[in-house]
Amino acid sequence: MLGFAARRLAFAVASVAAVVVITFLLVHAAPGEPMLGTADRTFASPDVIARQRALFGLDRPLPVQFIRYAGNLVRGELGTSFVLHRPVSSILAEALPHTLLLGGTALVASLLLGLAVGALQAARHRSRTDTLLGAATLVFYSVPVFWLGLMLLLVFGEQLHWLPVSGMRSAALEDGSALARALDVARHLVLPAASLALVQAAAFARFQRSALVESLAGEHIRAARAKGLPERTVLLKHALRGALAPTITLAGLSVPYFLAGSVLVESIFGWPGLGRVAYDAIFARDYNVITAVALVSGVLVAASNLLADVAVALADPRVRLER
Amino acid sequence: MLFAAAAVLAGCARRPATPGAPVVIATTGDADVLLPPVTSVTTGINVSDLLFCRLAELKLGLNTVDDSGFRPVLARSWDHPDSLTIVFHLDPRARWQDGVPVRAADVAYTFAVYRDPAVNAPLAPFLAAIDSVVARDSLTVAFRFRRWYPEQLYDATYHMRILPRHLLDTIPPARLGAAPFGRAPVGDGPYRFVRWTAGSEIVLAADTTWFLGRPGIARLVWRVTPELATAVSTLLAGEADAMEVIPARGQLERVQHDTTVRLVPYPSPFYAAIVFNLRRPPFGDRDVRRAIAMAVDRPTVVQSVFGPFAQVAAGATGPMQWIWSDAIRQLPFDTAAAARALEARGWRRGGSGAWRSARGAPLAFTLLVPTSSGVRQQAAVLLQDELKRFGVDMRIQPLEFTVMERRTQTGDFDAAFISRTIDPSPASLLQWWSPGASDNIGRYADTTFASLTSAALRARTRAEAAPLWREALGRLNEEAPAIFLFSPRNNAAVSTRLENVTIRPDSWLATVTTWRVRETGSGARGRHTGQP
Amino acid sequence: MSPWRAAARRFGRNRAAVVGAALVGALVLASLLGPLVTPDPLAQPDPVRLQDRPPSAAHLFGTDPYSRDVLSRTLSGARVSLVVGVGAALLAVTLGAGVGLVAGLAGRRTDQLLMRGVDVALALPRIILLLAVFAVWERVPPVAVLGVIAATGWFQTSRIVRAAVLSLREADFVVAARALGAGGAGLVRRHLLPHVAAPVIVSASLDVGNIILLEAGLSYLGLGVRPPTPTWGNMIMDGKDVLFSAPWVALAPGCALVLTVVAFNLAGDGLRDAFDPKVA
Amino acid sequence: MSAPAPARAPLLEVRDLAVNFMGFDGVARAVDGVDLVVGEGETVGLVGESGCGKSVTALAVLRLIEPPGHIAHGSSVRLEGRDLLALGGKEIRAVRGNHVALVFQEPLSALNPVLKVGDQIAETIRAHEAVTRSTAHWRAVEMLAAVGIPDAERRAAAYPHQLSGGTRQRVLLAMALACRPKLLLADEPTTALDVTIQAEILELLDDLQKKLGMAVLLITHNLGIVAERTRRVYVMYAGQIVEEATTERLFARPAHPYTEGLLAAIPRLDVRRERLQAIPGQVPPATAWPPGCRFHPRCPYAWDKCRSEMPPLLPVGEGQRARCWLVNEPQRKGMK
Repeated sequence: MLGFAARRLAFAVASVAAVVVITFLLVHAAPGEPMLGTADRTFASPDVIARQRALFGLDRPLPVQFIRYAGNLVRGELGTSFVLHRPVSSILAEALPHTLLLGGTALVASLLLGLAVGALQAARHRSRTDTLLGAATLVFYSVPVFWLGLMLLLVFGEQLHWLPVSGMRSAALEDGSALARALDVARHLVLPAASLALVQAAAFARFQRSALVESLAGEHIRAARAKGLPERTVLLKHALRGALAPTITLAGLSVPYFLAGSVLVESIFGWPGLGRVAYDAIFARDYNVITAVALVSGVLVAASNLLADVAVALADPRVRLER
Repeated sequence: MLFAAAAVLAGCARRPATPGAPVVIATTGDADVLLPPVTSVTTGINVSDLLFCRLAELKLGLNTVDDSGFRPVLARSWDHPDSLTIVFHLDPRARWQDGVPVRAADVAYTFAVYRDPAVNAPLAPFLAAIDSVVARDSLTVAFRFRRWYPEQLYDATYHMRILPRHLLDTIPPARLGAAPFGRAPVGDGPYRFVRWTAGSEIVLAADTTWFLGRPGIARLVWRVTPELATAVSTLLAGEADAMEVIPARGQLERVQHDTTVRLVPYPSPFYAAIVFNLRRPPFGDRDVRRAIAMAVDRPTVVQSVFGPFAQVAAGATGPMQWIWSDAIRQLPFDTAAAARALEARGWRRGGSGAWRSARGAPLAFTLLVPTSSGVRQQAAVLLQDELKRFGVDMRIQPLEFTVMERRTQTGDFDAAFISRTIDPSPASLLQWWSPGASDNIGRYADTTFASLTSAALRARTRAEAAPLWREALGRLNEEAPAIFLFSPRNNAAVSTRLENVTIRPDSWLATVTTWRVRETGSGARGRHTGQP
Repeated sequence: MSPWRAAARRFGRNRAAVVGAALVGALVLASLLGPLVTPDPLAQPDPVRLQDRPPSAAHLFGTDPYSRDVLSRTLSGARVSLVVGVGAALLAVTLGAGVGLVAGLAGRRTDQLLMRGVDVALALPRIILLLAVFAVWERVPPVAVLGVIAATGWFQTSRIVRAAVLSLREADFVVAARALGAGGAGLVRRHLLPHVAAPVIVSASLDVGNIILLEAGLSYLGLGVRPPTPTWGNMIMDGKDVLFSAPWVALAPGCALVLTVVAFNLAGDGLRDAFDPKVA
Repeated sequence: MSAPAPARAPLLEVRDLAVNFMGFDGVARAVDGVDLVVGEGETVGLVGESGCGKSVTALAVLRLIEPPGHIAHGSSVRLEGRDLLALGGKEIRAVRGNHVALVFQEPLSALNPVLKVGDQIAETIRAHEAVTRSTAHWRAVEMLAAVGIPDAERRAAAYPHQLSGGTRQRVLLAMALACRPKLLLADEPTTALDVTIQAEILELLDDLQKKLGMAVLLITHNLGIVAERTRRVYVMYAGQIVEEATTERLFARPAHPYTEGLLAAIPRLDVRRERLQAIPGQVPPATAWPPGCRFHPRCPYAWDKCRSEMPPLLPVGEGQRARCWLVNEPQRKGMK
């Protein structure tokens, strides 16, 4: 068990390191320049830009830049944003919780919805319900998340005015009660979270359905029925638990999806999270921010895979006790 | 399930239409840092402009030459003891928002910060003519210039916003931009800083004790909505009240159809042009440049891309500048004249109608267009079409903004579709068109233009200077180092609940202290109450 | 009946799978023939006023803000999606199968090295890396997009193939073939490839849809295959700016995307069930 | 008709049971008109090769056939006279595991891998009797002890994969017997086990049967097991009963050529033979039963009539019946 954990941890560290090295090399070796102090001021003189390059050490050879960066990283310093003039760590510290709120909500919602739909389909295997839900999940599974976001925005934001079209909270509510503010954030959360969740819920449902169908075809399910257990117990206690472990693994593996989705969806809905930071940084060539976002994503992905392993072990005694 | 939740949440928290409700400004981009010497994005500039004051402000006319074009702010008055000195007398009522009075030492410190290479302020080059800034006593500060010129007052006041020395002088200049001050600044302006949620909103509150009078709007909120269409939607839905400029025709038309938001047009500080690289053949030849320029039907292109929302550029200036005039000499759209000019230089039309030089080389070039600009890409396609019909093969190469910058700066291009944001002083156009200037990417050099502009720079009044500038711009048009294509007509969108809205073209919120919120119970605000 | 024939029969009996395969065929045809019957996707029919126009008889799906015909651009955009989707899936599978075979057949040390590498690679956030790659590259030809997507998408396949090879290595018929002197390439070609082919084909076909979505996401951000080459992703990007005033601009490419991915997923599901009939 | 009378009043009475599976290749008639009777406390064998429909028959008794399979109209399954096929969902569940229990052949797959074995037994008890959780647990432990598992208290907390094959089968038995059923359907209860443990389990089954006074339908392909432990035997082939008889008589005078073949395949100590004689050919697929007698393609005695007309179960005498035209024309047996 310990050996396994150590090995697993070593992989996580190695993959995060690989992410940092690859990203660093990619962005620095690329053609083009970061937007240094120019942005909306189109009259920045070349002198100003040259001095800016020197201030950020971009005039040094790439290996020197890398060693400096790595050195800073080991000391826990992520550098300064070229564009925002801020420590990258404080940018991430501000954006990350917002993305965790959005991604976390979407993950939980998609798991609940996906498991429910998948279970319903499996319980009514080969029925009309199964077919209809199967068609629906197939379509949502095939929808590009950014397009779904745009369509939800168009219908529920612009046409029906049910929900706010952008941002994380209403400007006027700064003095409202805590509950009113929380509700306000929740309203803003619905559309972006739904965009992310519906697609992933379809993936979970498809997976859960086939896992459950396979599990339901198992002899122990027949045995459970033969014992005279009610169908609900058979489904929820016997079939679902067996099918849960692969779904948990899938949930862990879905974290990169939510990260990538946040890059697409946060911009659409003006959600001030990591995805927006990444999006802006990529287009401004804000090297330090890009690399740091990749680092954070790497850590999140590695951590979620680790977590999924632990959760699987908890759900399945065979895994838990073998190690 | 999600939709059920959506239905529950829908419509429970609509914005109340109380008089004290903030005025919300929709913006597509967040600020970078709220420190005037360092900030370089629109929202950062707009917000910090309301937090920090200048010594004096331009009046609405944007007359940069005469002292009468300015009104006092931090400086109660100023005088010119000699041709190289301006002495400012500070208003003793001016206070930093932490209670410390604004003093001459702050002004001297500010000048040092702007000029410090470690701070690397983008505006530093504009202060090059100022030799020193010295505090004579606590309320008197003297600017010493290296040479005499009429726009001394403009340069002394326009580029710098005064900073609080007592809060900043312990920070090393190189770290000023990254210091916490830029995230929670203390200023001396009509508004004070309340809160900034990155990527989301910036909140300012009126300083009710401001020495020049309490601002009309109690609270200003900048709300970041990255997508333009969505930002416009927040305006139409009453979630936002104003937007600096609506840069796309489709969105403008949406606002036009709405009764709760109106468009406020103002002259734009912007022009777009196709700059030729004179180092590369055939653009070294003035007549070829002129021929290509005359082969382009600019009004049709502009009408086609913008409809009524832009005008043909009269030259290397924008409608905002006082030198702008339709009377500036421009090349006509005249393909026959263009053809004659080319033939005179030995070019011949081939079988397909394409021009070939005496050596048989086709008249062809590549135009760089930034991917960031949809309208320029549209216009480029139309130009390509027009030039093709005339017999010129123009290829379009879309490039990412920074890559295009680098290629134009290093001279690696045939022609580039650039845009320029000008400031109120016509002197600023020299950095692009005078020989040897840093941003003269096409390497245009003409002694006639140079002597005309230097005469214009020495003129003591606007009335004297304007004809000289216009003559210089006419010369530039005739030389055709570029095709000056369009200037958009800027339109701010403002809620009808805002009154007394005036806009100074170079800085749209410069007069926001005089804007008012109409006090009605619940006017048009609750228009979209959103019943499911 | 050979397992291949049996699989083909099962596929043929699966109505959804046949519909998916037919849709895929129709899309390929439409993308090839479409440009012959619709206006040039790059040309503006009306240079006097560039404008998005609602669907009409002249422009069945309307025009985009540049006055370009949305229908012809949608058909033309199918090519990028299909080429990148199918091409990258095939390339990735080939790469993965190659590495998997090497790992499975080569010595323990090579195997360990390769698989540790694959473990780490699988933990990389692929999409963030792709964003970084394409954001810093300028003009990217579709082939390069295809290559990069494939280069970051073969890891899972290599694992599947390696596992299949390892299990087959000890199988009687392989041992027998070896004993009879078959070795190296012959062994791989005659005995191993046919057996690992099924899972590989299934994983490739299920990957096509995902890759199409991936490419569309990149294009939507303005990365990867860039304008003016029409892709469904960059068409949706154009449509986003006029979403509320001209929703048809984003609607057509979006529906085309969904339809295409649905078609590939249907066909992929069908292939999986055909090769592996125990779950249905 | 001189059907063999069961020793006591019939506990289970299956009449004309047919189970069909819908498939791509058409309808598979897995069970096709089976009649079967088990008396109270009686042990009856159901014998046949795999694929003959014997397991499906057992599942059909408890209505555990899942789509795409279904029990055909006109079938009847009566338990103590009650038509199980007419019961509602709740009522049939009250029968399952309570009055009639099923023991599966593969204990590892029949037990839920992620639940403790004690809990799996306890949940059966709690499904049928209003007892507390702790009572159920206590009874489960008792049951485990009753099936001869040492240290039952600790083993109750084990997961299936932690137990040996024999122990798992004992657990399965304990689970089946937890509610003291009147009838146990034992489907190949020992196939997965090695020979010594097989014997132990069967002994245990005998013991428990006597103790609890229940009836057992022992389903197996192994005639050896049947010989030792049953009073009567049904032989199944291709979805039909092809022969029924008392065990003694079946072994002494098999009337159906198929039974004959099965008997010839048993290794016997008393008869020395060159080699075991297996029945040539394979069981045909259930979607395409041959016309006439379903056994005729493999039958050494088949003649024209066998190929065209399906024989009914013909009485042979003394409670023996066989589905074979030879019963009427025994002389033909010698012709080949």
